Order: sequence, then C-alpha cells, then structure tokens
Amino acid sequence: MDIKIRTEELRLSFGKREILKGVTVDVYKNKITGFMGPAGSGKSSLISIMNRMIDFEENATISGRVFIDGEDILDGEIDEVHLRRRVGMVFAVPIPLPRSIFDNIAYGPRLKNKNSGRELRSLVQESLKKAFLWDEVKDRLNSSALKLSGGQQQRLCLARTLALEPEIILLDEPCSGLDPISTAKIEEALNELKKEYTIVLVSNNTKQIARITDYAAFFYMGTLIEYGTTEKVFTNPSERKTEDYIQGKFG
Amino acid sequence: MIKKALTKEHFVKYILTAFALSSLLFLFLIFIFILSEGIPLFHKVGLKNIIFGFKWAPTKGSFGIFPMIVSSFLVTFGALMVGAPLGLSCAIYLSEYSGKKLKLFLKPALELLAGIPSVVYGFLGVIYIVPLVRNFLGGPGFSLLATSIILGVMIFPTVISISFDALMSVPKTYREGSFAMGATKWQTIYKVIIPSARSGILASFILGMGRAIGETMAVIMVAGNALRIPTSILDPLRTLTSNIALELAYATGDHRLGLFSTGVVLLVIIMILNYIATFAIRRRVLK
Amino acid sequence: MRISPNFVDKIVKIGLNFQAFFTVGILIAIVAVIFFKGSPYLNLEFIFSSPEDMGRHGGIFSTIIGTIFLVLLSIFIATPLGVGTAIFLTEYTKESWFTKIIRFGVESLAGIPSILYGLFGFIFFVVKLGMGWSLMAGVLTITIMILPTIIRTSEEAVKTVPRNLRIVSYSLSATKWETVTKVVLPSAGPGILTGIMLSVGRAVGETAAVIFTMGSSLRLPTSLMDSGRTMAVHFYILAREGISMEKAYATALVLVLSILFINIIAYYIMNKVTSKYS
Amino acid sequence: MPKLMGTVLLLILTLPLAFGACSSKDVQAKKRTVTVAGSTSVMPFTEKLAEHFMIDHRDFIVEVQGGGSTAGIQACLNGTVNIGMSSRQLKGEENILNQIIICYDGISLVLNPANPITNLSLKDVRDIFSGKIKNWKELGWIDRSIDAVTREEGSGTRGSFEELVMTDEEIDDGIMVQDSNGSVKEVVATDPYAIGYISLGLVDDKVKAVIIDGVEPSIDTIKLGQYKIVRPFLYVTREGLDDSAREFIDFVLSAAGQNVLKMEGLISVHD
Repeated sequence: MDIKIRTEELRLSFGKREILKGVTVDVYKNKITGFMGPAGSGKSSLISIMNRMIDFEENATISGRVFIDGEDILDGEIDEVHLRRRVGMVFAVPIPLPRSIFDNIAYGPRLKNKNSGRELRSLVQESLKKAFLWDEVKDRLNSSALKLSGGQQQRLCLARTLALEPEIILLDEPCSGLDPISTAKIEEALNELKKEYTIVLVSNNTKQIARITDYAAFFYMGTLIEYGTTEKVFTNPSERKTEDYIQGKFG
Repeated sequence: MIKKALTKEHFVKYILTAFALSSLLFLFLIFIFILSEGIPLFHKVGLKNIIFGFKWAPTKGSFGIFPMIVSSFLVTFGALMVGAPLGLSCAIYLSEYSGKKLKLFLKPALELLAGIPSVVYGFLGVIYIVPLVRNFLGGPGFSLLATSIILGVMIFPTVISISFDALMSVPKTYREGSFAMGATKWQTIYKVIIPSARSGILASFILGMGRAIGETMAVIMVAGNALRIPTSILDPLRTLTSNIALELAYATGDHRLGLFSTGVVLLVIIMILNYIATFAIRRRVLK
Repeated sequence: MRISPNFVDKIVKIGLNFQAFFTVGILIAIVAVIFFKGSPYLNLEFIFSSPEDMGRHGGIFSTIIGTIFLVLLSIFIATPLGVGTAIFLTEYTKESWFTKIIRFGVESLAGIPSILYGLFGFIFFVVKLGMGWSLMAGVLTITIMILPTIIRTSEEAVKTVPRNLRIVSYSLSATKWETVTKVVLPSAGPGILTGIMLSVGRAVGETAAVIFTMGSSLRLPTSLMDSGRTMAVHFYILAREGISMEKAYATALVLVLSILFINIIAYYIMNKVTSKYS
Repeated sequence: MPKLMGTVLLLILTLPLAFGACSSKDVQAKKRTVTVAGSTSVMPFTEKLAEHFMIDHRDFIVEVQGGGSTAGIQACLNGTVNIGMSSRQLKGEENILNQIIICYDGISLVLNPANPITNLSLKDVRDIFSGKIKNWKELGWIDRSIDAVTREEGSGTRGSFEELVMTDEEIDDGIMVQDSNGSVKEVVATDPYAIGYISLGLVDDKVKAVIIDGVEPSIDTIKLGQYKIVRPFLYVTREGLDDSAREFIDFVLSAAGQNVLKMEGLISVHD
C-alpha cells in the first residue's frame, strides 16, 4: 500500500501551549483515514498542518516533518498555494462565499486560469455530482449560495474542494452541525470519492469513524495513542484509553 | 513539487507598503514645508515676540500673533458653548425619547448636514446672524458671538452623531437595572447613561473642537478679522486660520514667512488636541 | 419644599423635546432657506452657461466642470492609495511598531485643518514645484487631504469582512492578493464606497485648500496646468464680494443638492450591493 | 470588482505619464494664451478688458486671476504669468520690471446709504482709522460706535490708503479687516454704521461715496487735481515680453481699451 502522507515527530505549539507532542502517522492512498479524539487532542491542528493552513494561525511554531509523496511540505521553499491545490480542505462550519452557487464552485478553477466556459461548466457539474448536490441545485446555479440549507452548503463546500482537482481531501468535522440525513449524504459521497482521492476525516463522532473509515487514529492531549485499521481499533484496541473513548466514557 | 515563485505577490506587497508609506511621506512633507518656511522667522524675530507679541504688522516687521491664538481658543470655546449642550441634549432626546423612525431618518440627515460646505454656513451667518447681533446687541455684528453661533451650528452634526452613538452603545441592562431600582427616566439618564457614555461624549466634543479651531472660510466671513483681542463677545476678532487665509495671497518675503509661522503655531495646537483626542478615544476602547 | 423626581422628569422631557426640535429646526431651516432662496434662480441655463462679468451674469458651468475635474482626479488617485493602505494595514502586516507609526500618520493627517493643506499645497506644489495655481496642484492637495478619510473608512470596512471567508479562500488555493481582490474587497465594497462618497462630499465643499492651490480663474480648465474655480470657491467669492446674491443662493443650492445627490448614490449602491447575496 | 481594481491600479501606475502628456502646453498651441494675475482692485477691470479684447481676437485666451498686487508682481518676476497687475508703486528689487500705467483710480471712502453723513475731512478719516474717533456722535450723528473696515496687510489699496490718507498714523488694531474691495463694499452695504474705502470705479448705489474736504470723488475732480486720494493701476512685465501679451497691452492702451476703463469709472491715461 502506498503512503500518501507521513508525519514524523511532528510538534506544534501556540506560544507556550503544546498542541502536538511528536506525532508520527502514515496516511494511505485511496483510503479514508479517520482522526478521532476529544476536544483539544490536536487532531484538527494536525490536518491544518497538512495543507499549511496553520500558517494563518498566529504564533504557531512547528517542528518535525510532514511528507506528501515523499516531499517535505514544511520546507520554507514550498509553494503553499500550489500545495493547497493538491490538498483540499472542508471545514467544520460550511462557509459559502457570498456569491452564486456556480461562482463558489468555480472559485478555485478560476484561480488556475480555467476560465473557458464549457470546460469550467463541466468541471462544476462534475464536482457537484460527486458531492451528491447536482440534482438539488442544477436549476439554480446562479442563485446565491447563502440561500442553501446547512447540509446543502456543506456539500457545496465539498464540491468546491473537489473542483480544485486535489489528490487529498481533508475534512475537519464536516458533519458536526448537520442533521442525520445530510450526514448520510456526505458519508455516501465520501465512500464514492475514496476511489479517486486520499481522504482524512477528523471527527469526534466515533460511530461515523467506525462507519466509513478504513484506518482510524486516536489522539489524546496531542499524542497519537493508537493507530490501525478501523476494524482493529474498534474491535480490539490495544490501549485502555482508546477503549474508554470508543465506549463513550469520555470525550 | 513546485517551489515558491510568488513574484507577483511580492510585487503587490511592495506596492502596498509603498502606498501605506505614502501617508507618512505626505505628513512628513507637510511638516517639513510648513516648518521650514515658518521656523526661520522664529529665529529672526524671536519665539517670544511672535507667540506673545500683540502687534501684527508684517510689512513693518511686527509678527505678534498672541491675539490670534487667544481668539482661536475663544471661538472654539464659544462654538462648544453653543454646540455642545444643544447637540448633546439633541442626542439624548434622539437616543432615549424618540421613536425608531426618527432614529432611522437621523443618520443620513446628519451626514447631509455635515456635508454642507462650511462656506454656506458662513454665508448664512453673514446674512442672518450678523445683522441680528448688530441690531439687537450692538457692535458691528461681525463678532465673537456670531462666529461662535455659526461654528456651534457647524459642529452640531459631529456632536450629535458621535454622542448619539455613545449613548446608544450603553447596554440595555444598565437602563433596566436603574428602572428596576425605581429611578425615573431622567435620573437614569443623568446618573447611569451619561456617566457610562462619558468618554464617547467627550470625544464628540473634542472632535467638534477640532473642526471649530480649524475652520477658516466661514470664520473669515463672520468674524470681522480685527487684530485686537476682543474685550466683549460683540467685538470682531481674527483667528490663526483666518490670518493665513486673509493674507496668504498677497504675502511675500517675511510677510509670507509670518503666515507660515502662524501655520506652525496652528499645527502645534492641532497636534496637541489630536493627541488628547486619541487619548480620550483610546480610553473609551479600553473600558 | 422638595420637588418630586417625577415632576423633574416631566420638565426635563419637555425641555429636551424643545431643545431637540430647536436644534433639528435650525438644521432644517438652513436647508430650507437655501432651497427657497436659490430655487427661483436655478434652471438649466444656470447650470449650462458659464459665468460672465465675474459671475454677476450667466451660470456656473465652468465651475461645475472645475469641481468635477478636481473631485474625480483626486478620488482617482486617493482611492487606490487609501484602499491599498487599508489593505496593507489589515491584510499584509501584523500589529507592530510599523503599523502603529502608519496609523499615527493617518490620524495626524486626518486632524490637520484644510487651511494648512492649503498652506502646504501652496508652498510645495504651487511655489516649489512650480506648478502655479493649477488643477494639478489642487488635485494633489485635495488627494492628500481626503486620503485619511478613505483609509479609515476602508480599514473599518475591511475589518468587518469575516475571517472565515479569507480562510476559505486561502484553502481554495488563493494567494493573498487573490483573496483580497476576490473576497475581501467585494465584501468591503459598500463600506469603502461610503468612505469615498464622504470624501467626494468633502472635496466638493472645500474652499480653503482649493483657493490657494487651484486658484480661482473662471475660465474652463483645459489642461492640468490650468487654473480653475470650483463651485464652492465660486460661491465663496460671489457671497463674500457681494457680486450677486441671487447667483450665490443658486450656487449654494447646487452645492447642497450635489451633496444630497452624492449621499443618495452612496446609500443606493450600498443597499444594492448588500441585498444581492444576503 | 477584481478587474476594476486591477484597472484602477494600472491607471495609477500610468498616471504620471498622463500628467506629463497633459501638462505640456502644446495641447493648447492653437490658442494664444496671455496670463494676468495680481491686484484684486485691477482684476475686475482686466476681466472686462479681456472680454472686449477676445471679441476681436478670437484666437486669444486671456486668463485673469486675483491674488493681490504683491503676488502679481512676484508671479511676473518669476515668470509664472505674462503680466502682473498692481495697484501700488513698485519697491526695491521689484523695480527691475517694466511698468505700464494703464489708468488712474481714486480711492473712495464709502458709507452705508442710510448714514446721513455726506462730508468728512481727511483728518476725520485719519482719526477714524487710527482709532481716535470711535463714535458717530463725535461726527454729529447718533451715539453709536463706528464700524470701520480696512483692507488686509499687503493689499495695494491699503498701501495707497496708508500713504495718501494715514500718512504717519497707523491703522488701529481694533478695526475690522476684509480681504477684497468687494467684501469691504459688502460690509458697508449691509452695516449702517460702517465706513470703509474702496476703488472709486467699484462704487455703485449699494454704498455712498463720501465728500472729502468738500471735494466729491469723481473722474472730473481727479482730472482737475482736486481729489487727492488717487493711485495708478499698473501692468508690470518682464524683459522679453511675448507677442501675445504685448498685443493685449497694446489693446488696453488703445482708445478702445481706455474707453472700456472709462465706462467703468476709471481715469484714462490719455486725459
């Protein structure tokens, strides 16, 4: 199996507060990897390092290394803008840009100078289809994205990320604010998407992790406690903490 | 993977830095040119003879601007006497007693009034206020009183709009708490609302002062521009600003330098006032 | 005898009512006087013919053109400078001694009275740079004068744009500049526009800074090196020298109407832009 | 919006070029321009002269601006304008300029038409402006302070007034100051208790000219040498005057030009 992302002894702190205390983890290609753990475990910060969105946090200091396809992305010489095209991200709260549905999806492609009408339209259509949103919005692509429901907005954000044609998709608790039906639709979409993409899903919904991921990692207080196939982690965890967490004793 | 090649981004950042620096450059130029024209005369005639001199006869070698400094403060104080109480009570009325519709109408109306050119205020002063003062109170009408009234009216919009904002930003709970303790509306306003909006109200007065002390053309029109310190509110007077504007077009040599010295003094006064204003406003933010 | 608080309350309410109406009344009276005194003399001919005999006859066409040239050119230079500075302060730097100095500079510029801008423009542009009384000297002086207003209002507007929108834009592989132009500026547009409109209003009504830099020639300026006269300067001269009260009132009315028009446009654009996607 | 911003930025960067292009004078090469600046007393008459001149000389533009005598002389000295206008004599280094007297003008003391006084002595006037007489009662009218108005320092009219009327006395500091003939006239026209002095050519029915020492200020009394408060109106020019400006000055000194000035109440140099 190919390793897509590898972190080595990754440490992160905000000022004096240590968030990650030396995390080494591999993310496999064309799989869904789930990062779970209670609030403050560092799982969200971890993925925001993977596409360098961490750069926008003030006074963050990072040490260690993060490789994507064997290349260190923490290298100062790396073009982080290009990196973010390869590593897309969906946030916990859906944040549509204040423009039309079509323009939201086309935002990324247009930055790459993909402006030609037909190519762009088919890319938008394809992305919306992959996010299972096409049928709901195909008649109103030019209306404001802010008019969509919460679940639709989150799938719009997913489609928007897909339109970047990334290799990796990072999802930061994408279903935290959504109802079960919307959640199901997103999970359905992710299941299809893993054929083409490497997916990292951060969630503290253990059931969701169990349902759709291939690998699962459990973080606690900035440390990777346990990592393995989802089946292994959920049925036969080797650490007591993991078991407690899965059973809902804390979190 | 592609390495950094963000030359455009760098270019943009340099341009924007240059833009941001332009403000500093302009400030620097303004200071340099006003000071470099104004300071030599201080050396030549003496700081004391300019700032505390009573005689302004620049073509005959006297550059005293003390009466104008006093007059500038007098008209500013006068403007506050007229504008502050009326403006503040108007703001209190609008924030505490008036309905929603009036409040909605208020902002654009005040913006419009703040936008009316000062020369228009000056003109109306000459047509209506000056004769009124002359006929009912005596003197030439062009006077400290007329100037104070005109400047007072001019700072209405500033005072009303900023103290209105300050009053409106007092939390509702303060009012409710006060009412719950059995206070009447006026007691609430007087004892609770005004004290908590105090620094905002103060800021509105200081900004109003800034506008009054810097006003030029309207003052020239109604002040009469006499060179003596007024002994009554009915006497004409000349401010620092109007001294510059009245004579700049004609002045050469030392006379022109004298006007720049006037400018230097005005600039210093304004900077001190600004400093006080930012101090008051910053304190409000901290609260 | 003790006066009851409720009685005081009533008196205060009546007093405040009276004062408020008095104050608002004065302000309304100002507009009303100008409207009623000016409107009989305001007609198309007044707008579209140039002043003759120092403004005693004819209209104010050349001064309208002078005003438009001055205001448009100043806005044209000050807007990119001001918005650029605001963008720099909010997007491109963290709070530091450097931004503090720039902010101090902007605040100081904002506090300088217009006569000092006139004094500066006169000595620097007119005399030292040898521009003479010219449209160009006027434009550059007014540009510096309105710059702080544009910077401050733009900065306020840019600050109200939610951080989330920027984060999303970056995550979609936008560079900083792309984020600024595609997300921040469109969202802050209405606020920036309001600031620009405020500045337009200030430039239209300015006299002290204009008269010593642009001069007061009544002829239509045909190049940047020509002197010209704005409506406000023309009004000042008409009123002050008692050339013609009718023309003065009519010019004042045009000035006030332009300010009103500018405000209305600002509100209209603001509403239109904000209602589109919300 | 982004496109707009881009365009604006681009334009900003190219703006200096545009300035350069526009500022070159050859844009208006077809028209011959004469620039005149200076005394606000002379300016209105120069405006009139320019209007008449341009009727016959359609290819000319005469630009007239105020600014005051001193500014006009300076502008001429440093070459900013072709012709400077002055309502006072040249002094010191200014004398290197050529001076052309275009006409003579009386300075008239003026009162509000409602003021019953018609006659003052030169000494009365001097005492009013030096602050010795402060009340109209002293001059035989009601008990009311005199609202005297003078011109600002540097004004040519004030210079002539000080020289011809005040002689050794100084103008009092308590007296109001206005910065043009028009605004002095406006104050006197609206204030019944005011007294001021303006160019005789600008006296109209809004104000009343005062008889000084029994002599009415008029063209005739000036020509006869009876009315003494008279000063010349000057055009000043540098060496190497350009042809356009010379043509304008020739017109001013011609019978037609002098006629225009006479119509305005000034005294022709030919008389």
